Amino acid sequence: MKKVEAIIKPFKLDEVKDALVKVGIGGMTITEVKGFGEQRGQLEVYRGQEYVVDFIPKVKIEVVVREDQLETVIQTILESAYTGKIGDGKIFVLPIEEVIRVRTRERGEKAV
Amino acid sequence: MKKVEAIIKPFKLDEVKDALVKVGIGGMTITEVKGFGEQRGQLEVYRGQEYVVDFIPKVKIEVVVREDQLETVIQTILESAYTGKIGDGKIFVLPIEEVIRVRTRERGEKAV
Amino acid sequence: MKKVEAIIKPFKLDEVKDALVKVGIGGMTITEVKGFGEQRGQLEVYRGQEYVVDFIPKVKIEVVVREDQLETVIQTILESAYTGKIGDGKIFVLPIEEVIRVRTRERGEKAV
Amino acid sequence: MKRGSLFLISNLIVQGLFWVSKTWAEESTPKLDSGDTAWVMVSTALVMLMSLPGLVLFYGGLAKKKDVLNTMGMTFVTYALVSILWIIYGYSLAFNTDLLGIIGSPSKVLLRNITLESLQGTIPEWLFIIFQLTFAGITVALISGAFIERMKFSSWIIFTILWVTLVYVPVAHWVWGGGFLAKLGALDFAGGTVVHINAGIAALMGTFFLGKRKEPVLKPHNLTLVIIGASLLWFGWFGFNAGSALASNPLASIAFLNTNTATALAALVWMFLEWIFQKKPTTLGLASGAVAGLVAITPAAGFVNIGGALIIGIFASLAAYPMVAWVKTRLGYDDALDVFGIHGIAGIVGALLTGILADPEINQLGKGLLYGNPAQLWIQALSVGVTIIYDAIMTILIFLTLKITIGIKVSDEEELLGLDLTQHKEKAYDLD
Amino acid sequence: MKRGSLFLISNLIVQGLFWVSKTWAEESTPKLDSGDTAWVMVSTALVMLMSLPGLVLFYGGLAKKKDVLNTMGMTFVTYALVSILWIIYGYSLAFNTDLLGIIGSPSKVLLRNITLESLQGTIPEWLFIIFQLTFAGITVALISGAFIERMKFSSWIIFTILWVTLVYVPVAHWVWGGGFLAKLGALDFAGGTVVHINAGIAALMGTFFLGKRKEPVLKPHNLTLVIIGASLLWFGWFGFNAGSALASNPLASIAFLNTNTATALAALVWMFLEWIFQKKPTTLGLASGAVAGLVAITPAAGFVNIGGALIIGIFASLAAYPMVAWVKTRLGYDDALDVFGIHGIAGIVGALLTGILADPEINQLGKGLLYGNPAQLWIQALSVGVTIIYDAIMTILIFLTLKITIGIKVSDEEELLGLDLTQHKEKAYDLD
Amino acid sequence: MKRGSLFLISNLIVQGLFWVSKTWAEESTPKLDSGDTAWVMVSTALVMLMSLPGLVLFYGGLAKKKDVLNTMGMTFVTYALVSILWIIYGYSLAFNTDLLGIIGSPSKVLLRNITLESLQGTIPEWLFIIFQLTFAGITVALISGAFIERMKFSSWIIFTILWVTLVYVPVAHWVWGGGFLAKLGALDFAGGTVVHINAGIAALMGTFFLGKRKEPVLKPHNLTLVIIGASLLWFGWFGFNAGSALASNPLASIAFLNTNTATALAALVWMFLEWIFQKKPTTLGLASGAVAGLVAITPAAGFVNIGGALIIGIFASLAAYPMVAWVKTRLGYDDALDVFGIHGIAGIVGALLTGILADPEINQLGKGLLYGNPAQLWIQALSVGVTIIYDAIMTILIFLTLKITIGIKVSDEEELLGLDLTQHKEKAYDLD
Ligand SMILES: Nc1ncnc2c1ncn2[C@@H]1O[C@H](COP(=O)(O)OP(=O)(O)O)[C@@H](O)[C@H]1O
Ligand SMILES: Nc1ncnc2c1ncn2[C@@H]1O[C@H](COP(=O)(O)OP(=O)(O)O)[C@@H](O)[C@H]1O
Ligand SMILES: Nc1ncnc2c1ncn2[C@@H]1O[C@H](COP(=O)(O)OP(=O)(O)O)[C@@H](O)[C@H]1O
Repeated sequence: MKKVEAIIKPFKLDEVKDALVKVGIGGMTITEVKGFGEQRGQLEVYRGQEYVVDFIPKVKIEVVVREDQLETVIQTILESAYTGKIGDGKIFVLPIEEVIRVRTRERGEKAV
Repeated sequence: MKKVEAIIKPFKLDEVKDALVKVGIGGMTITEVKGFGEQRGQLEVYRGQEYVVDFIPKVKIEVVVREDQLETVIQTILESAYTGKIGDGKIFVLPIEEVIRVRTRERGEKAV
Repeated sequence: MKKVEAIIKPFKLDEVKDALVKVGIGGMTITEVKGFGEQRGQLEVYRGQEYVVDFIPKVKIEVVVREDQLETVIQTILESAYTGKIGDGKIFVLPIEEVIRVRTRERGEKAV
Repeated sequence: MKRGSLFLISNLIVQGLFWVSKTWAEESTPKLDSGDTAWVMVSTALVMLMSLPGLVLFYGGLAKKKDVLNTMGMTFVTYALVSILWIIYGYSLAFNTDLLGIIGSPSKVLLRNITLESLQGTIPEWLFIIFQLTFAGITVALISGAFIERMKFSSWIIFTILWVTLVYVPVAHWVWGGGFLAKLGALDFAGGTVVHINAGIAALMGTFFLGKRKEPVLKPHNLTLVIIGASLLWFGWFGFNAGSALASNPLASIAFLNTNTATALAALVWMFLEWIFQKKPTTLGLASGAVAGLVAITPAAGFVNIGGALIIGIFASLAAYPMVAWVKTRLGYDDALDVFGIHGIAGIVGALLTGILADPEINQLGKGLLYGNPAQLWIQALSVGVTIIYDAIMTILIFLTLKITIGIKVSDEEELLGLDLTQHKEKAYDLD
Repeated sequence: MKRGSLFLISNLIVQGLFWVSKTWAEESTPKLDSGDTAWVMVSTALVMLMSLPGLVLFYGGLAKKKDVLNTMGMTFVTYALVSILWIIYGYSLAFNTDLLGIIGSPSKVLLRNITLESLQGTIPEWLFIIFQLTFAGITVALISGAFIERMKFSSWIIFTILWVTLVYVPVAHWVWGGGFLAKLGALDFAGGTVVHINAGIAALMGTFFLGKRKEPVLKPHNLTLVIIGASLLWFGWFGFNAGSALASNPLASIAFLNTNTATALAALVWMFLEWIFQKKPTTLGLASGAVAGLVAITPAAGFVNIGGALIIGIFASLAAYPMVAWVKTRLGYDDALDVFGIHGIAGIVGALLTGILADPEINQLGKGLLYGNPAQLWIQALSVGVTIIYDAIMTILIFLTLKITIGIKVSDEEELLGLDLTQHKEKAYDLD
Repeated sequence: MKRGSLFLISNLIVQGLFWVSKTWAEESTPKLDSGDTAWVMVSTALVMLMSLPGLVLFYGGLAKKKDVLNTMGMTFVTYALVSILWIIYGYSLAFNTDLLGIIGSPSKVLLRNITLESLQGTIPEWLFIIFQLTFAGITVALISGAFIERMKFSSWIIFTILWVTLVYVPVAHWVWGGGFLAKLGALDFAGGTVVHINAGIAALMGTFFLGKRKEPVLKPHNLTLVIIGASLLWFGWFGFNAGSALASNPLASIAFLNTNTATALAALVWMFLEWIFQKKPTTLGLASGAVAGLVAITPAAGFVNIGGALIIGIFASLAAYPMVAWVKTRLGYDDALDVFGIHGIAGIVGALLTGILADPEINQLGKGLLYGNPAQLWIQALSVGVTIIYDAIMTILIFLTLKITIGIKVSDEEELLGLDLTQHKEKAYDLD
């Protein structure tokens, strides 16, 4: 099993979620994070003093998937999170050694 | 070493933390996350317009452990996070290649 | 590729970020987390009732790096996050199997 | 509908009954009364508080987090703008000597010809000017609740200028300033028609031009602000209604008591409706019911007895609750904060019930159907109708003009990013 | 303890001394005074503001995030409910002509027999009714602070109805409405006994039935709301205390000044106690001390001189601080927001000190131990004791009734999930 | 600059013109007026509200999240402290009979010799005392805005005591209490010089000793609080300015209207300056402009006509905006919340413009350059200059004393961790 971690633009969250559901993903976990990258934050101006925020609000989506779902999930995220502008985000794939569902104690792929 | 990531119900956090401390876990990191899964959010109703929130507040616990602690930690979480109702959450196990304590620069199992 | 996860003291964030940028790191993701460890929280006192918070605000920095950057990044964090007092935090290294940039669909080291 | 004229006379009569020792009854011209002046100064401050920060809190708390400053700014800029326009020409055109039943004479433009000696009844005219100013300000600000989360800030500013000039000023003149509606004899103690129906209809018309938001659902970002805002509206409304007696006397006292009574009951009725129809009573429901009650009692506060206030309180929520909970979703217009649903509907309920329940023992100027004067109800209906038609037409014309000139709506991406950032380069909260 | 009767006389006397030119002293019946009426209208609005949004903010900010709307809703619904009950029967039973020393005559039920001409001293009776209404409302709302985060909302509503009817109305009658306690001659300028001790004891009794919360610790979710709430309470209390003179005169002015003085000193004393005993002065401590001072000066505001106000300010915090910081934790009852610890204790301190410090040169109706009248202290103690005993018994009976009928406490899981979601299906903040 | 003396006379004259029927003109000593008393009681409460919670909200919202309670606590503790010092010696030294033009007689220390009969014009002296108290309180509290996020709480407390005693009390005496500046004949209706310039200069001096914060940038943690605070300041300022007439009369009414006018226009001007120079109008800009307008109209409120108010409104923002947006960043001092930039600068603008625009038809005590009295402008400049020099010297001495005794600044680590935790062991928000 793999964990797909995608850092995306917050206003794309609903779109990405819906797309993932459509390809059969039944669970995911979302975290509000702040990203530092090429994209710079919106300018804010208080009493004439401008300043740029380095850290931009992003959303991290974590989906644990079976190997065979991996490429579908990646493609789905790539399409639904895309705006073409800088700051669209990244996808990371990590190995997962075990998954357990707390309620049923099922382990492995059944638990995903 | 392994990282145990558990997604649990927020009101179970204290219970899980206490249980982990009892089995000898001295450190962990907690993140507020939002979960999407079989469990649907509480209905909220504003001026007669009902709407359900897809994303439910969850807590993610991350504990990095030595291999020999792994099964104990999993069992402890399984027991203390359990309510039997949908939405109890999941446990993921990930490989960890290195751990370093900033203060002492100790590496490996000593740093856990 | 590797993911470096560092749990640090929040007020060290800017220092660590600047240090990482100096050694050539162009992207990272930040999450507000709460840490449980040897360090105990500041005492808060409300109407004479003292209580200690177990969970202390921490910041988690995630940087995905090429293998050859790994040690530099670790050293940089070790130096810039250091205060010498308890609670300085930990660094975890995890394997990353794939990285994809959403905007360009580049994969692998180019996408980091 | 003749606060500016009839009420002053009524006050004199009422005062004449009790304060003979002050020898007013014997004199032809009223004298300045320091107690009345004190009460109207306080009332003016209270009505100002209803806009800033009453409405600012109530509307701001109901907005989404990314739009709260813009929502608050709409009320803030409107109150400031109307403050200036009112002293330049608003007051003179609305309240100065009538010209042809249509508009006031411009001879008091920029407050010329008003001196330390000028009185309006027993209070200084300067005080009357600013008291009226606060009503004009809040009327326009109320409308903004329907337009939030998608309207260009520049467009809202131009709307404010046009609407207060082309709608509020003439309607206020017709109804309170001696214009043609004043002669109809309709009753509007503190502004049910001029303020609330007027605002509600303009809100409804505007939503047709603005269209729906991307996420056309009420998701309050901070309900604590909403409850605080509703509380301050309730508090400030004592100035709105009891201040409209323009004197510190028994009539003001009963207006005060009626206001509290109808508001409290409307809050409870709304709560119980929710309990019945959606299983739980919400705090937003309590607050919404209170506002509906405040609106409905406004035209009636100085005309009805305590029984009348109770009836108005009940019908305020009975009418407004189904409107916002059921009718709106079915009709599908996007009145974001229910300005029409609450102010429009409860305003109409209050105006009509005043025609039924006005008790001449409370105020001899008002005699409703229940007390043997069925004509009053028709007068009320007529004046409501005239206001609705004129308001609707003018608001449509204003929006058409805006649409073909500077545009009214932000782009979709600006809406998604939030109006705080895109209209003001600001962020409400920095809580990390 | 006779605001309703003795004070009016005293005002007349006081006024008679200064305002001979107004020819009142010569007349047998008082006339309406527009200045007095203005001040009492303002005071009424100010006391209303103490509930909404003063207490709403103060209590709401101290609650946990998941319970803030429920906490706010308790005060909101109580103020609305009492508003209606008060005009239906509360006022008549509390303030109408005494029957057997126990209760007022029901002849003014639904405010029958009250007209534009009805006066209470120099103000309209309608105004007196709503002024008293705001006191009844806040007294019940105060109690809620002890019960938050675990009480069923429906149960709180029934409690409100029963308690205001069975406890507040009779006690107000005995003390202010000409009942048997009025004849004792005890002093209570603005409600130290009727409001604060009464609320404090009811709160304490209720906690025994409700038991502890799962997490029985004070963890304020938003202290900025608490400081704003305390500020608004301070502001509104000027109406509570100086308004209780029922006139705009020197007595009201000294009550105003005494209120500010005792409050400021109590805030400072609490702060220094914290600095000494827990090393840091907190802002919550400043706010808590201010409230203790406001409570303690309430019965004394129109009786003591400035030295008396300073002494009361000191003892308010000296008594309440150890109660909430030490005694409560040791005794182990769960008075969530310290209603007993602050309102009960500081109320008792104020009532007794009034018996010692009342200065006849400030108000000839009150003469304390220090000025040669030791009996006054015993009268104060007696009236405090009677109130405590009656209140405790009745509150226990009410809670017993609730417990065996609809139940008083939410389930453990509902408590953990928070009362906002489980009682109202609402969420206070949507800040993501 | 003689509110305490000249204004009372002016009021009598003004009142004499209109209220002949009250027979005052014929009598030598003024009588208590219940309407005037009611208005000044309300005004006192309103000015108190400007500190708590007006300034508490305005400053608190602009602070960083980790420093908000400390920022709020500074205003809270200052208002409480000044409340006590004022009745002990502040009032007597500032407003009692003049000694050598320098200071008031201490014969009213602890308010000795003041009784129920003591009047100040037509209001009780007790009321005048507490009205003045609220001005002293807010003046010191205003200064705190420049010092937040780095000053030791203990040090701020000592600063409050020293500054109110050594600066505010003497300056208030010279200007309003019959001291040497009063004889100059300068005009300061409600405290432009005594309150705002005084606070602004002290703020500027203090920043030189405190130095820069680690993060010397304005990053408001909660702008909704700022807008609510600005709204409440606007509301309370009606008491500040119109209350300074010390009567409920036409002069108070024009002061009220002028206050609203200048404030509204200054808010709009600031907004348009931002629109021009930084492309977007901010809500913080609207709020900042409003405060600048309130400050600038303060000395002029009861002297200028409506045209004068408009001119003052424009120049308030024209002067303050470039100061905070450009000059400050270039000069590099760290006036955290722009106390000098807004209160100091707009205060000076208002004081000087009063010398130009004072219209004798509004108030015969003031005649500006435009009405043929060029000398007035020089008198204004002189009194501003004297205040600035004395204030600067004394503030420097106070800071020197603090620096070499208890220290003024927290440690770098305490600053980074936030003053809430390190000074108070508290946390403002628990929103998880
Ligand atoms: N090396 C990295 N490690 C962790 N997160 C990264 C890394 N690089 C980028 N990110 C995350 O991806 C987000 C988008 O990256 P950015 O460089 O701004 O634009 P783009 O995705 O278009 O290249 C960043 O805000 C950050 O959260
Ligand atoms: N495939 C997944 N990847 C990541 N997180 C998941 C996944 N499936 C479930 N989760 C997390 O676990 C939580 C609980 O899952 P849910 O399906 O609601 O109930 P249950 O745990 O009882 O099966 C979800 O809210 C989500 O945060
Ligand atoms: N085993 C662990 N797994 C996950 N996070 C940990 C673990 N141990 C420590 N941490 C994180 O590191 C932080 C610092 O640890 P702590 O024991 O307080 O001090 P130190 O880093 O000086 O040893 C903790 O607050 C927690 O967030």
